Amino acid sequence: MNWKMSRVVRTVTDVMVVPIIVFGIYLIIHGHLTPGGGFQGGAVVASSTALLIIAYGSFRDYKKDFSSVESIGLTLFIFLAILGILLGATLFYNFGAGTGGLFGGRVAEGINPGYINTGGTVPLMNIMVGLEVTAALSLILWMMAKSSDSMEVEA
Amino acid sequence: MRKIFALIALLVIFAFMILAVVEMRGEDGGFGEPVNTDMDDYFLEDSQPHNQVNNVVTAILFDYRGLDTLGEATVLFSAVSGVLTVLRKYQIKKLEVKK
Amino acid sequence: MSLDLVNASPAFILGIPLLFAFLTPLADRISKELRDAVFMIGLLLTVLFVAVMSYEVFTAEGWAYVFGAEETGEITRFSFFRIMFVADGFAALATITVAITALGAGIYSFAFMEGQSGMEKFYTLFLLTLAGVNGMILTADLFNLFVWFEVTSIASCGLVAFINYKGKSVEAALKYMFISVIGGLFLLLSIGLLYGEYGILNYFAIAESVNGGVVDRVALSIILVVLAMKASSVPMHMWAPDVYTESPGAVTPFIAITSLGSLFVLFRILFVVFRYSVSTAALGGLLIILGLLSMFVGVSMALKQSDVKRLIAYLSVSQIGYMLLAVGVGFSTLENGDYATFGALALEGGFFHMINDGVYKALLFLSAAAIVYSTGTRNLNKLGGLAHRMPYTTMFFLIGGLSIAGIPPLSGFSSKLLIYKSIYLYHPILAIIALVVSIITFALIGKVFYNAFLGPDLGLSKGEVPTTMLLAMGILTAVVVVFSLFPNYVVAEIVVPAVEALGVTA
Amino acid sequence: MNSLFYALPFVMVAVLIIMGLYTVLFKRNLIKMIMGVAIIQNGVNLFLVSLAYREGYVAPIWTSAPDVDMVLPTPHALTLTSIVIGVATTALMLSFVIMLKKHYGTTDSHETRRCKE
Repeated sequence: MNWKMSRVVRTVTDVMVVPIIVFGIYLIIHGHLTPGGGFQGGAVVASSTALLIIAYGSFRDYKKDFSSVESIGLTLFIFLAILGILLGATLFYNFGAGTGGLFGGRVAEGINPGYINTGGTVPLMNIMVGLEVTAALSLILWMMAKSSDSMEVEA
Repeated sequence: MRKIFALIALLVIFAFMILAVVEMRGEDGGFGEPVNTDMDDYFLEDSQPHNQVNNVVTAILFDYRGLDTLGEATVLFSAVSGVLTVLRKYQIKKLEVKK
Repeated sequence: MSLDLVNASPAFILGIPLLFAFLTPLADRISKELRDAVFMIGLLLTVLFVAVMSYEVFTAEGWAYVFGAEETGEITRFSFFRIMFVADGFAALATITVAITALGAGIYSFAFMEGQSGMEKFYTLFLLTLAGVNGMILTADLFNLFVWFEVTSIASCGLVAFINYKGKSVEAALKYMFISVIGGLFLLLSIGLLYGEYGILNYFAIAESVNGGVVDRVALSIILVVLAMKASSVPMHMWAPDVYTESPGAVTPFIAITSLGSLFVLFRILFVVFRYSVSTAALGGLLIILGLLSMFVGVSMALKQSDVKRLIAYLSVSQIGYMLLAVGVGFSTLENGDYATFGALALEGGFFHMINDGVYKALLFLSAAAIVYSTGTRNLNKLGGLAHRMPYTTMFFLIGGLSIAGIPPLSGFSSKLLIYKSIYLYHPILAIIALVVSIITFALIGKVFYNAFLGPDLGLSKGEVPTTMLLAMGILTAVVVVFSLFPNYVVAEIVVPAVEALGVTA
Repeated sequence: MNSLFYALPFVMVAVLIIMGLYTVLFKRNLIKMIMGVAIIQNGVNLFLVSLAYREGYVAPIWTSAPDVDMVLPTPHALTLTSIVIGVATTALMLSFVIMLKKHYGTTDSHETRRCKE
């Protein structure tokens, strides 16, 4: 994997990567208000990795870092779920809704314009899943692009 | 011969699926007219007062059916582990010698 | 609201392996010892929670665990809208089977897989498979079943393909993957049919409204075919020998346990969801036919194999047939008075055979893997005289082999005797076929034992396998011996609660 | 019994699934077989989404919603889950094929049946 696309492609990639990531993060943290969420936003962020791989070909091996981010995201996700048990309810109990803490605001019932500081554990879990999906899809793309030349088959 | 057999099997499966989807939801339902909507109506009403979430689909994903989402993230995680396993560099010590 | 670990144990049986699977790659970045420790702690904690849940079920009574509910232990109309786990006798039986096998295979893999690269992924996939099977068994929600079904499929495919320097392993994994994925998609289709019809996904809620119309029948037949395929029942068994043969020796019992897990799920769905809406006699007859085919084809295909693992793989297909046969007989008598006379007995035999089969099949696969580890070949024609250098492995194989053949003092005999007694009352021919299959199994085990272990020392073996592998096989042998010595106690304490949990006559 | 025309989306689902199955059963190239699996996946996802539909109702999101009558939310959540699972399985199968191509030098399904030898 030693190709390198032309200067035009690389410049456009440099310019486009930032808005793509920002849009992905927007999708992730507004998941409880608008269409979107951890999975969709994560996929959008991971598409920036795809763009980078295509434009630049080879760069440093981030495999272990992606893998760690993925594990950390999932660990925090399941930890948030288990916190429900430790607080005396059940797994996946939404203990943060309407308590006034982080994301603990109350929504106006019925049709409303949306208020970001609501949802309890739901936005937190969205963020964790977003981390996991970003890392996972990036890792899959990375491995498939990398594997084209990095392995020798022994007879 | 095998192909003809497979084609017949495909046609039978197709017929059964058509039969099932046409029969679905009985006399007073069909496409666009769900009959039993207790669960979904409960979600639509409950997601705002109980979870303080505007997006009902997200409320289902992360609260009512949170375990499904954990499983879904786990599927992705295991697929990545599988991809890393299969496409990893070889090492030499052989487990089982070929016959 | 109070912290209640016993009540939450079904959630932990699923959650602990998941959490430790996620932690394993992180631990690997620190040190190899920490990674092994994390894996072992995860495995032992899972076994601990299985023990806690089973103890509570056997001494008190079962309960349903509702995810995301504010109060534990309170079941309302809204509980059925959420995902629910059931902890009853049947779930306890199934999770005990899985836990024993997982413990054996996990300890075994330390020495067996030593020196391989990418071991953190191996441990991760191992724990994920364990979590997936536990989730499949415990859940009472159709879509959740699909999710854990996919987790199990993907993780076990990754395990099969772990030896990625051999093309055959990858080929077997791809085959398994196609079967599992297409099966999973059809499972999802049938779940969609049931959801569209009844607007709910919980087993118990669907069971109340299911009416046996065309949609239900199509959904039922799809679920039956898919889960029987995953359980390697005969018309859909073509993936099993390849996958069992080509997977790494330490995880072969674990792949076999995912099959057994699908069988558990199939029985739970049949007994809980569909038994009030379909003719149990007809459906039971179908199970009996599947069982007979599996028994007969499995054992006759095993006759011509010269590969140890492939032979045991076909034997395991034929053992699946015994369970289908016994449970089919039990299921078909649910509606009439025969349930009291022999239907419950057949169910007891079938369920007892399931837990027995999980354990002794694991023992057989592990000792076959020990042969491969020590000699480097699986070919029975080349093997010989291993008893001279591998006395412990010989003993373990003999105990496992005699148990699978149903020779009197061992555990396989106790469960097969229950099956013979009950199906003889249903139809004598069935009992005779089962007996014949059992005799052929005994002959095959004799052939393997004679070819591989007896005879002059050919100098093939490098000596006895490492201690941890012996320890793993020793644990499984101890379980087989305990089941053999106290069959009455095991049936009364473990199997009867499972039968009572499912076979309630209305 | 509803009329076949009225249940047209469901019929399309059946057609898609049969097309996918046909591809899996009759094509020899492994990549094409995986494409067949992807077609079945899309068919099933379409089925789940079409279960949610209620005529004239809006998407189940309260933020600035045009109406209070909403379609069923559960199938949307199920479809989302199922799409991600589909991505994961497809990725894993493709990596198996990459590996198989390295070992056997072919993606023809008739020449990659060597387990029984």
